[in-house]
Amino acid sequence: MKKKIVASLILASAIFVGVAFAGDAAAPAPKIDTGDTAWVLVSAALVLLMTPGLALFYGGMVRRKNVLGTMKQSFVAIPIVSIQWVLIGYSLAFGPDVGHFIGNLSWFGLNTVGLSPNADYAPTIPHQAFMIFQMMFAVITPAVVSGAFAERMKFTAFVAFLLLWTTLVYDPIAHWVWGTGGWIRALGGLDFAGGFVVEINSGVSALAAAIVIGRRRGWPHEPMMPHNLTLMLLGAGLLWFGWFGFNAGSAAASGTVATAAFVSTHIATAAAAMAWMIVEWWHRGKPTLLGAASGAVAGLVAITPAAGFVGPLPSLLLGGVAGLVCYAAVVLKNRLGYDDSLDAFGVHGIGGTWGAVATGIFASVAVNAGGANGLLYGNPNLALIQLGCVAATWAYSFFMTFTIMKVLDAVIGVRVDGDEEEQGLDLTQHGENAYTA
Amino acid sequence: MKKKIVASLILASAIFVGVAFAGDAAAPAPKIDTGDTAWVLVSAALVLLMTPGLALFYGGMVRRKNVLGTMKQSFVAIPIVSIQWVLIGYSLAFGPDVGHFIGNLSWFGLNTVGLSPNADYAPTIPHQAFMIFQMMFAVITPAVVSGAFAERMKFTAFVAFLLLWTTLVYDPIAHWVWGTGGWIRALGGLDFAGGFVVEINSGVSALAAAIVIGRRRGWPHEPMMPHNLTLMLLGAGLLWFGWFGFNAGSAAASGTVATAAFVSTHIATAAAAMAWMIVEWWHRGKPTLLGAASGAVAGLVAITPAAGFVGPLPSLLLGGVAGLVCYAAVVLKNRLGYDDSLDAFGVHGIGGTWGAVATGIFASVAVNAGGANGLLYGNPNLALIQLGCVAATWAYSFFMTFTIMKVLDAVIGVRVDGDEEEQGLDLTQHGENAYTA
Amino acid sequence: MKKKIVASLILASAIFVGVAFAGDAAAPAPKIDTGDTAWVLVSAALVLLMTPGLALFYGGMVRRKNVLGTMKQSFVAIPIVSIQWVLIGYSLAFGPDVGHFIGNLSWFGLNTVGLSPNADYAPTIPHQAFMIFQMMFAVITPAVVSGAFAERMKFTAFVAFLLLWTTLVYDPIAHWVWGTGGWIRALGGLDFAGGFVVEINSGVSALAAAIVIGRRRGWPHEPMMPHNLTLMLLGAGLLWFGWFGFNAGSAAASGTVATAAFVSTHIATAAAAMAWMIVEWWHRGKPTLLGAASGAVAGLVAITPAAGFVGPLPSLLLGGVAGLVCYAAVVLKNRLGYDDSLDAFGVHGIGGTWGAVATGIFASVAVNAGGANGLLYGNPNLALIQLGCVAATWAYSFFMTFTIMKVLDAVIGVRVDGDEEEQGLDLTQHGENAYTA
Amino acid sequence: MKRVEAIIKPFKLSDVKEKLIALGIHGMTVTEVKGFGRQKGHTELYRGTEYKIDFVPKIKLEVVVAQEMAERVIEAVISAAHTGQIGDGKIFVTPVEEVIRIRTKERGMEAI
Amino acid sequence: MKRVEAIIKPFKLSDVKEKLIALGIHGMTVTEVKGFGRQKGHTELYRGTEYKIDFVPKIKLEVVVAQEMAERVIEAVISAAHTGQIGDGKIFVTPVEEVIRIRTKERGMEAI
Amino acid sequence: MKRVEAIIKPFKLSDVKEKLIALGIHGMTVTEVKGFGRQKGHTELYRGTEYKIDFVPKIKLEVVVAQEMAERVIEAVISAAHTGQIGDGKIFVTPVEEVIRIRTKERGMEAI
Ligand SMILES: Nc1ncnc2c1ncn2[C@@H]1O[C@H](COP(=O)(O)OP(=O)(O)O)[C@@H](O)[C@H]1O
Ligand SMILES: Nc1ncnc2c1ncn2[C@@H]1O[C@H](COP(=O)(O)OP(=O)(O)O)[C@@H](O)[C@H]1O
Ligand SMILES: Nc1ncnc2c1ncn2[C@@H]1O[C@H](COP(=O)(O)OP(=O)(O)O)[C@@H](O)[C@H]1O
Repeated sequence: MKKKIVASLILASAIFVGVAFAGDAAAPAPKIDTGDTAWVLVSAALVLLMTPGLALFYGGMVRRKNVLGTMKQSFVAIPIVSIQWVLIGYSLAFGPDVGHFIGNLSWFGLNTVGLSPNADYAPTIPHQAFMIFQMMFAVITPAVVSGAFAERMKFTAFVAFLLLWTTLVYDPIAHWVWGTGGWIRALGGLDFAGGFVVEINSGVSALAAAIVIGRRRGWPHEPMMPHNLTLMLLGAGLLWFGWFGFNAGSAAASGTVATAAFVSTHIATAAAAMAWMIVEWWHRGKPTLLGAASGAVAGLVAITPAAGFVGPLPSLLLGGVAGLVCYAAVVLKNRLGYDDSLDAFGVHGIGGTWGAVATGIFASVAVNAGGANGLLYGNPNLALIQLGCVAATWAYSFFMTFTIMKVLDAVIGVRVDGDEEEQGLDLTQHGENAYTA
Repeated sequence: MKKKIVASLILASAIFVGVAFAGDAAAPAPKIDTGDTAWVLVSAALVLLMTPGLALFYGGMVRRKNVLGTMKQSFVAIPIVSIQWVLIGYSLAFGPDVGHFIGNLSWFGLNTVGLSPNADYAPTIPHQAFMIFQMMFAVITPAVVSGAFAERMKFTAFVAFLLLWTTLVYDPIAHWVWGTGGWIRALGGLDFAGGFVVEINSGVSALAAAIVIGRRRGWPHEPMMPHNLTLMLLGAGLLWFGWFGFNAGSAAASGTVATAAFVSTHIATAAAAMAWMIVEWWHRGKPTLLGAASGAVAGLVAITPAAGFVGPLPSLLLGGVAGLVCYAAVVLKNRLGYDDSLDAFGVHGIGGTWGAVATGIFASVAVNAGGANGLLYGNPNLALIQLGCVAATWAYSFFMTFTIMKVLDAVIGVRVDGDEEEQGLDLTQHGENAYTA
Repeated sequence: MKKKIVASLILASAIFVGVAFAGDAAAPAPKIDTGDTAWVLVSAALVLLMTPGLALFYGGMVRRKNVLGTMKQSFVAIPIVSIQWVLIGYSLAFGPDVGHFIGNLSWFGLNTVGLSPNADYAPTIPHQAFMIFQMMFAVITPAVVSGAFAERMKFTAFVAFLLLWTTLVYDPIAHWVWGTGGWIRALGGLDFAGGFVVEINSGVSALAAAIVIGRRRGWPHEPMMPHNLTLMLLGAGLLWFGWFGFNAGSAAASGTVATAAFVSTHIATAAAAMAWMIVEWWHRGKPTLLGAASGAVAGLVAITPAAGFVGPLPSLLLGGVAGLVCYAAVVLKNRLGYDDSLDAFGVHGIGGTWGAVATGIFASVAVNAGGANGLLYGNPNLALIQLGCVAATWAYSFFMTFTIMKVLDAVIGVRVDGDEEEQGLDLTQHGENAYTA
Repeated sequence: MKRVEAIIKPFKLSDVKEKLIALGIHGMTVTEVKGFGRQKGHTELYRGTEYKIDFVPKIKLEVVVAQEMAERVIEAVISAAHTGQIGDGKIFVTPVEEVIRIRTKERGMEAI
Repeated sequence: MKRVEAIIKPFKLSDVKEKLIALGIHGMTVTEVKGFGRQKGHTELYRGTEYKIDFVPKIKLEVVVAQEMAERVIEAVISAAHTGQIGDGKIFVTPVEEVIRIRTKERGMEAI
Repeated sequence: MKRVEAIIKPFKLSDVKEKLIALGIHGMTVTEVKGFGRQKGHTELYRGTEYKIDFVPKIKLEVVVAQEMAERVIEAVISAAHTGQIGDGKIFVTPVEEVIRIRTKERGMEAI
């Protein structure tokens, strides 16, 4: 075993050294804007923070015995997906187009991805700044999916899932939507900051994964209450904060579009938190903190595709509806009988779908000349395009994730055994206890 | 009930759609600076983070049974005040002046608040960037007040308080100080980042609110120790971090004034933390972590009005005094007999007052040509103006908040009943438990 | 006692007022770039956040009875070191050179450190922005050291240590490496963001301090498990986030170098987290969350000196090796028998050393024209210089810290007594309990 | 000797403690427990679903006393912990055969 | 009267509770405890070092019942808490001399 | 059979456990409790005000053993938990009428 590892390390080093330096050669281009670069770097840092934020948000909602296992499913996405992105992911998603479906591998190991701007993606910042900003999106997306199978997935299976899913599901969809030559981009589908790529994709994949892995033991008759709602709130706060980078950073520059995205993000989130709180108050008699926080996340999700394309008041409406539909989705789950532990589908799948549709309604070239007008501004076409793209993303995400989970289950098994589930993931998968007495 | 909600939603939608788009029409202006915009957007995000930070800071200090209720009083200010701000608050505070007292409603729903700069407020960034930055201030201010009545306020009453207080207290004072035409601004009163608007205002309101709502059961003979000081520290850390946006972002641009504000903020905070720690060590024999953190907050509060107007060494002095006076205020509370649970008055009221006065002493046009010289630089006038404005803010905040609380108490009751207080806000107001065993 | 305090306060005030205003007089210079300034201010805020982040990271790893004491050792570094920095530290580190070893005291109290740029250090931002960014480094470095003697150091002794160590160890080394005239800088040693100044320095000092203070009672036979790994993860997340400011902010400007530093930081961190996780999995059969987080910190440490000088793939390699060597160092500790409670030496000392050496191997002028080529690019000289500087830093840090600790131990005693250690630092040093039942 | 064990409402602990001190009791041991009984639990909400929580937080207080003190301890606990509402709790009295003070090795009544 | 005290695996609590309710038991008290026994503990990792943790989490459930109920309670606990694996736990039966309901001052069987 | 119940200082638990194992004890149950006694509590600070906290953290250790073992268990606990300072704790011995091992339904001495 030791020998094999050493051998692979040597081999790997050799490869690194071989291909290492092409990308570095690019001299700084004169067009780089310091304000734009500052904004995109800050945004990348903010999006990075969202993944620990998600770890806390999710970790607070599970039972004590699974908190580390749940957090680790988010946290480990950072190293694993980042390395995949450097080696092949960025090339697959943003590299030269192959059949409108995927990038080729010519940017392998960030080959040619240097410090001068790439005019296709972000003309005023170093290409690597765009690359690293996008990396953070690839990282958090499968972490969102992990909410679906929290408290019962084998860690080895999760690592395999992470690599397969990122490569086979995330990278292609990112290419469709944002890659030069991608078919959704070519068709004119609008996705400002990842409504398709991140939200619908993760949410629908969560549904497929929850179905394959099956319910937690004891669900739904045994209450599985969140073990620490202060962690949850902290996580929600960090997500809200980081999402400004996610959405407004997607302008890939500082200025009016970034401002519009920032403003719409905040307003929609406020409205969704409000709406969730009100509907829960009316439905159950009490407004919970988890409800307000969940509503906020639903709003953040829903505004994501629309952020840089819509004005303040449409955002208010968009967010309010998001709070309502996600609340309904989450409540309905219990009737439909699948156990999406932390409601990744109910919040991200449904919220993202509504957001993508709403972009087709509320988008306005007055906000962003680079966008398009929606239904409300007399262009029903956009709404139809959005609907079509939603359907395609749903189908692809669901089918691919279902298949990946089924294959993994057959090959290594996706689920811990009953005793391990009883004892918890922390001890059985990671040999750790979150809290000592 | 359902029908009514649906009806209102439809109505609301109609209104939204009607007025939605005027503000979006503004074309990007040529004068926007990417660095300034990046800085103000980052600052807005930082200030947003302060509200969850405050939720954690406050939540850590209450008893276990009230942690969610306490956090929710901060967290819910985000959606509620944000929506109020979009609809009427920004217009009341920054819209066209009415009698030097308040803005009119012509910017209702952000009407005409577009993406080109507003030269009165911030000539190099989109108007909406200024608007959203200011929104975050409106959000956190009533959240600070909530520390006064933590552990015993009815949630319905809190929601009503939030709306009334923001509209009747916060918005006018913001207009006085920062709105074009506001009387304090016209008089030459200096408030760089909210010493009057946020700190004195919240602190004095806290005092009024604590008096109206009365003491917690068992206070002061029963120890009501903080249930989790790690949350408190985390909250304090996030507040310090976010306050850089609060103060340095108030320059509304990147550059020398932002830098001066950043530097003075940090130095004053360090000095206040130090001073509180030393005085507590001397007074009680031990330096606590809560003391160091409380001192830091006192310093942040006190430097707020002065931030962009004073140099590094005056900041050191200003902060040191802030630590001492706030410590004294907090200790005296027990003698005076009102129960301001989390010392919103002792820290924000007293700290803010000292800061506003100190601005009149230490302000220097060498730091900021847009400011004025204070007493120390031979201009006693500024100190007198500051004193006058302090008095006016105290009087208005106290009177208005007292009245609002009294009216609410008469109409719906501000306080939970005895059994509910015993059982805790989390279960009785929100149907949740923060921690499972 | 009271009289003495009052007297010193008056004296201190007088001094403040006397020297207060020289630095403020500097008029804003025309060359200031808003994007660069925004980036450096954001970075300073990010680095500030790292210290509370470290408090949480460390606090989560100790036993319940010592969590506040541990957090306070980090937190209190903020006020104490910040004030030292304003008064003398910045002058000693960056002021006019004395014998290539230290700065003189002519910048006492930030005298002449104004708002126009200092061309030697950062030509496009206010001098004070550079000063405050550097302050945050001085703050966190002794906080890192405190991990070595966690759970048994007397608080009075810690405060004394903080002041002595910052003045006698940190400030000189910072001058050697970054100050104009410093000998390492003159020699051409490369340290982008503090591999020598912060990492080797803190890590080697930690080793010396751990040796002087001795083992915790019961170590190593009694398990001393981390009391709350969710705090640890939160801390690690904040550190990662903040480190982008630490490393990419060290470019002192926005643009290509900042981007290169940002990218290499993230990639090395991902690789190190991965490597630690894999080696632990192979060695112990399970991949822990603490392991992944510790690996991430090891990667952040190791890339620090190299950040703005190396390309993406070398960063991957550099980080991967960092994960492995730090894992080995941490495991070996138990054999060597010194009790560096939180592995400040194993992670920062070893990781920093590897990073400094690796900079000599992988640095490339293609990434940063202001750097140099390393071994891999045909310049063995740089590697030799780096090795020499590593040796000098090790020797100086170890010798000085050992001496300071010995002197303190003789004079006031560095260690709490046995009963206090049993009862915990929180109660005995600070009169507080972190958690109520 | 007897062990008097009372299951009481948490917020009554400090009153009960005061009463027992007034009685001359020098020691007691307290445990956080969860009780199930006639006092109904409560419902908690989790994302729009209601869950019934049966167990309520209680405090178990144990005092070992001489036989002749037992009745007075019982009286004291009742008087301090009584609210008249369901869930006030129970007192259980059980026999104790021996008591030893670890510090001094004293046994029996001296050890209490 | 008897106190039946069962040390059980935590995840069995709700099954045991149901069985006891079915038996007509109206009250019980539950404590989180840590057990040491034939069931081995587990190892935990801390930065590459393994530590042996001997104590495992258990639930202690106490029910005070009339003498004649004790055996049925024992049966019920066994049937609900049994898995057949080491660590299922123990039941201890001890005498109770008096029971008082704080709310009503009822004593003895009425108080249960 | 007897239940030997010791209230000890938390940091003594592992020593006591070792001693009991050396004696051939196979099982014990441990609870975190708070004690009030001659050992004074401590004061805590909260924003410049001092509060007196009466209860100190203790560990309650319960071992059920055969009558003849009881005295040796007591000795062992004393020898391991003794520091000579106030607050070392108490040992209470109470009768146990029946012990059942849930896994095997064994009763009495076999079940221990
Ligand atoms: N038979 C019993 N055995 C053990 N504990 C009991 C028993 N009955 C009640 N208790 C404890 O006493 C508490 C109060 O009992 P409950 O029936 O709710 O109200 P009341 O004391 O007013 O009758 C319960 O929560 C439980 O902890
Ligand atoms: N002699 C004893 N005294 C007190 N508690 C005991 C004793 N023996 C066992 N226990 C408790 O019972 C639990 C289960 O015992 P164990 O020996 O692990 O398995 P089993 O019940 O299958 O024999 C232990 O964890 C401990 O809490
Ligand atoms: N009468 C009692 N009943 C129950 N527990 C007691 C009693 N007296 C003491 N204890 C427990 O024993 C612990 C130690 O007692 P204390 O009086 O402080 O010291 P010592 O054991 O040295 O006499 C207390 O904290 C308490 O938990």
